[in-house]
Amino acid sequence: MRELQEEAKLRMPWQDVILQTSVRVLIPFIQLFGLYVVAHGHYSPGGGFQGGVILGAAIILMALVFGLPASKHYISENVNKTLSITGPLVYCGIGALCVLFGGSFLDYSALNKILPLGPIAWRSFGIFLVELGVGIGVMSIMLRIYRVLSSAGTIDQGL
Amino acid sequence: MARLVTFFIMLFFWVLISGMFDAFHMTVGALCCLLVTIFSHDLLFYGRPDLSWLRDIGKIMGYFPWLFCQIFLASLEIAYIALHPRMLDIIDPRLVRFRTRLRNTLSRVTLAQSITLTPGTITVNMAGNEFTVYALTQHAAEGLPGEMEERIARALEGD
Amino acid sequence: MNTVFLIAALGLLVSTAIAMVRVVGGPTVLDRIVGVNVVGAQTTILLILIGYLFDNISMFLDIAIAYAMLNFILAIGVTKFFLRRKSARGGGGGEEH
Amino acid sequence: MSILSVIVAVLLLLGVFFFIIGAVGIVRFPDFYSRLHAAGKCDALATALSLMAIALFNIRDFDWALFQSWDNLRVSLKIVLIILFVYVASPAATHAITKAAFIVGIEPWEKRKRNR
Repeated sequence: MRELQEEAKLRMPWQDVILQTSVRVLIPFIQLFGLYVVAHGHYSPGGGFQGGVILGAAIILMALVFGLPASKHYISENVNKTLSITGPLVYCGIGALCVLFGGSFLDYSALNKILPLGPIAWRSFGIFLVELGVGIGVMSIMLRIYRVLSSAGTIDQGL
Repeated sequence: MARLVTFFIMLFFWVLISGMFDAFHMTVGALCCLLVTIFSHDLLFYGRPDLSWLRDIGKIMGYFPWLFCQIFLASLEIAYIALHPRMLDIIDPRLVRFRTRLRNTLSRVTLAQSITLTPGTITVNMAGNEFTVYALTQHAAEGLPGEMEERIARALEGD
Repeated sequence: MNTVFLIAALGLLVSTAIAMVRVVGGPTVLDRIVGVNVVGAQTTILLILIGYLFDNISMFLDIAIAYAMLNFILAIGVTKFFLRRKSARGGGGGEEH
Repeated sequence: MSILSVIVAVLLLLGVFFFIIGAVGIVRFPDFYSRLHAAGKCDALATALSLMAIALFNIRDFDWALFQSWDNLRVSLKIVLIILFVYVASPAATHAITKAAFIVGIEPWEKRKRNR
């Protein structure tokens, strides 16, 4: 019993082959499900925030199982920063664009003047774009919070 | 090649979970599948860029019903133990170590997961080809690795 | 058929209540994790049954899938956190607490 | 009441029965590792049985000849996907918890300790 414990500790307790193989198969499906929740926000429960949480959770799962360096190889800090700026920017940009074209903030039917699809189609499409922005923002900021908290500020090793 | 296969698997999955076939949702779906493919194709087919997994999936489908049957029988045994008034006399927990003759990682992980799924035994550690298994009763400990290993070897390694 | 679903949902609630004993009174943190995991698995089924009772299956199914996924991630995350905290306390050397 | 309803009811109640067994197991078993036996596995089986029952019930008015009501079939396949997900994820989580307990050093209950 005792030496078995020592042996289990010695052989990289963080790197577990069983867990890694299972998670490797699961992550693409979790990501696709997160994207599905973002894309179908106006028909089913969910939307930008929930889908963003699932997308972020997929990458957090990766960071938990493969270690933080591997997840940094997957989405680097710079890309993450860019994404976390892009998300709110898309949201505010759509809103501001509506103001520019003569509507009120986030009044998507004003966008009809860019490309005449009809106000109803633009409302649906505008909600989708805004939710995309929210999703990207939530994903990257969740990932950022996890990275900072799990490594006590220095983003190198992680949990 | 791996990218193409991943894309079509993801597309199938998207059609299954989405259920909306208008042009907008299919376009979004194709874009999402492309995104997941670009990011995660090396996760799903790590180290196996050829098509050998297709044959494996077909073979492992024949293994699942047997596994499910085993799980059901063993669960009944656990139910008997859990509801027995003098439970402490029946159970006899012990650690078992054994070596497997399975060669590649995927089949070893399949064996480990099957052992964990079968009630009465849990895989504690897997280092190389050496398994450490925690068995609840003597009867469960004697049944290791036994027929399960043979079936996995037949399904995944073709011998 | 609704009656059967109702009975099954009530049975699930009973088993959730039993599993909660382990969550509340588990001697170690890992016991509580196991309890929470069991409660999560039961909640997945309960959500789908509620979906049938409310005649809105496709909506509750999405919630159930998300719940199952987050349940899995929660188990692994809490386990890793506990492992790290315990090893840091048990004589890790120069690591900060 | 067709034969399908009976099968669905039996599968569903069997699943709930195994859920209750798992819950009773994690309360009654003496140590951490044997609690995992009850928790991780009875739950996987119970989830599979209940979800199978629901998937079967969902295609009750599916017409195989005309291939109508595609939506019901899709929902059933989605439920099958949950089963597959649970069967990959649940043992992995159980294994992670077991290994963590093993490394932290929770002592297993042994028979001879009690006899001493």
